Amino acid sequence: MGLPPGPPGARSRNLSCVSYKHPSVRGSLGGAGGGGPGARHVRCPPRHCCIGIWNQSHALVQGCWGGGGAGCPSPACAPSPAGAPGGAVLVCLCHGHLCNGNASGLVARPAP
Amino acid sequence: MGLPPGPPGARSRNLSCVSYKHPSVRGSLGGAGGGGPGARHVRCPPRHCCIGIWNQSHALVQGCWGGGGAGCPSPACAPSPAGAPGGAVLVCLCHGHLCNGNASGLVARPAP
Amino acid sequence: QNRSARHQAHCRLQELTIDLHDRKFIVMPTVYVANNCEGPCKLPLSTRVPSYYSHTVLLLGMQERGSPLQRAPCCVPVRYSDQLIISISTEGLEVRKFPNMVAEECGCR
Amino acid sequence: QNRSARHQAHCRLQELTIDLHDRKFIVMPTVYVANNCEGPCKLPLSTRVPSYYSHTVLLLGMQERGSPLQRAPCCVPVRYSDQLIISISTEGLEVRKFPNMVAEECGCR
Repeated sequence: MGLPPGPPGARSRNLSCVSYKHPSVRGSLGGAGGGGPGARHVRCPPRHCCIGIWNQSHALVQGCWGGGGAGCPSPACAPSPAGAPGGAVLVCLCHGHLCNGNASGLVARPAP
Repeated sequence: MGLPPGPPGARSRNLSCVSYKHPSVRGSLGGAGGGGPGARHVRCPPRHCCIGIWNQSHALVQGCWGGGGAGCPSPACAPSPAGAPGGAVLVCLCHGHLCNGNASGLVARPAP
Repeated sequence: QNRSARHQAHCRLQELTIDLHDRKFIVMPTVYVANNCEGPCKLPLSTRVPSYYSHTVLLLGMQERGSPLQRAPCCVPVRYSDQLIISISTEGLEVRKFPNMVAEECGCR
Repeated sequence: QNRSARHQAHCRLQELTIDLHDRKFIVMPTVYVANNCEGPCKLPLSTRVPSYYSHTVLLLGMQERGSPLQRAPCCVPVRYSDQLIISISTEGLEVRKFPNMVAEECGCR
């Protein structure tokens, strides 16, 4: 059906990502990204990326991300602003091992 | 959805029809028309007619008929030819109590 | 059912019958009520069709904002029923149930 | 994906992406791959689509014999998948799964 070829890192093996959810966040990334209670790492399904979402330097959600087909070209997490302008939400997608644990340019606190 | 109004007899109550299947017939009219083994009568679902199919004077299938929406305007069974011309298959649809047991104009043998 | 009533405001089930009298191997039915889904698909779906899909709403939204679609949402059957067919051949009479023969419910997809 | 490749011989799944960058309350995805079903529905379906419905074959048959149809068979999604949406509001971040957001398989209905 002509999906664009993705980053080799995200497809050739199952990625492991840091898994975390801040108590303020409603819902979850699901089985793929949620992990068990207290899980710190998660193994992703094929063709997934690691995702990290921060509010300033404070992690909100970390896990696997498969939806959207945007791909994750970078092996490292380089967060960019998302959501309404003036907000402080930063998002990264990446395909390196546990790449969503540390965000370049901010002090990430993956779990309390 | 605009189904044409059917005969009152077929809709206001559940019809009972004669139920029979000749051993030569493959398949069956289903739960509605089949009856148990040896059943001679069957109670039809709403909006069904009685059907009788004969090969000359010899009954092939009798039971309930709901498919097709052709309706069954007549209370009595008045068989008309069906299938390839020159064949001897006669069919009736009717809405009288056990109306498919006897066909006017032929000597019906509903069960051996 | 008159013809003008078929130009309705939204996608819905309409009666469509197919005459089978000329198919001599079919004993019953002689008239097959296949039905069809007819009418336009327009927003808001929520007030018009009982169950609607997010994908359709998004396509209609794109269209409303002027993005051309290669295929616009279309009114199709979303639920079917079976049809018993009684046929005759040299091997005798056969009663057989065919699935997905009659459109029973419509939706925009 | 070039434009001319989309004029294919028969109903099939095609990639369709919707840019969500301008929907500021949506954090992820920024590009939503909704897909669409495109292309003509023609007989014989058996050689063209993996699962086809008797009702569609009958409609196409009527059309081939010259009977006008109020609605001709149309290429639509017959299987969808879900889409996770991460949104932000004054109440904070929310991750929610929406059903039937992505067309995954097409058929003529």
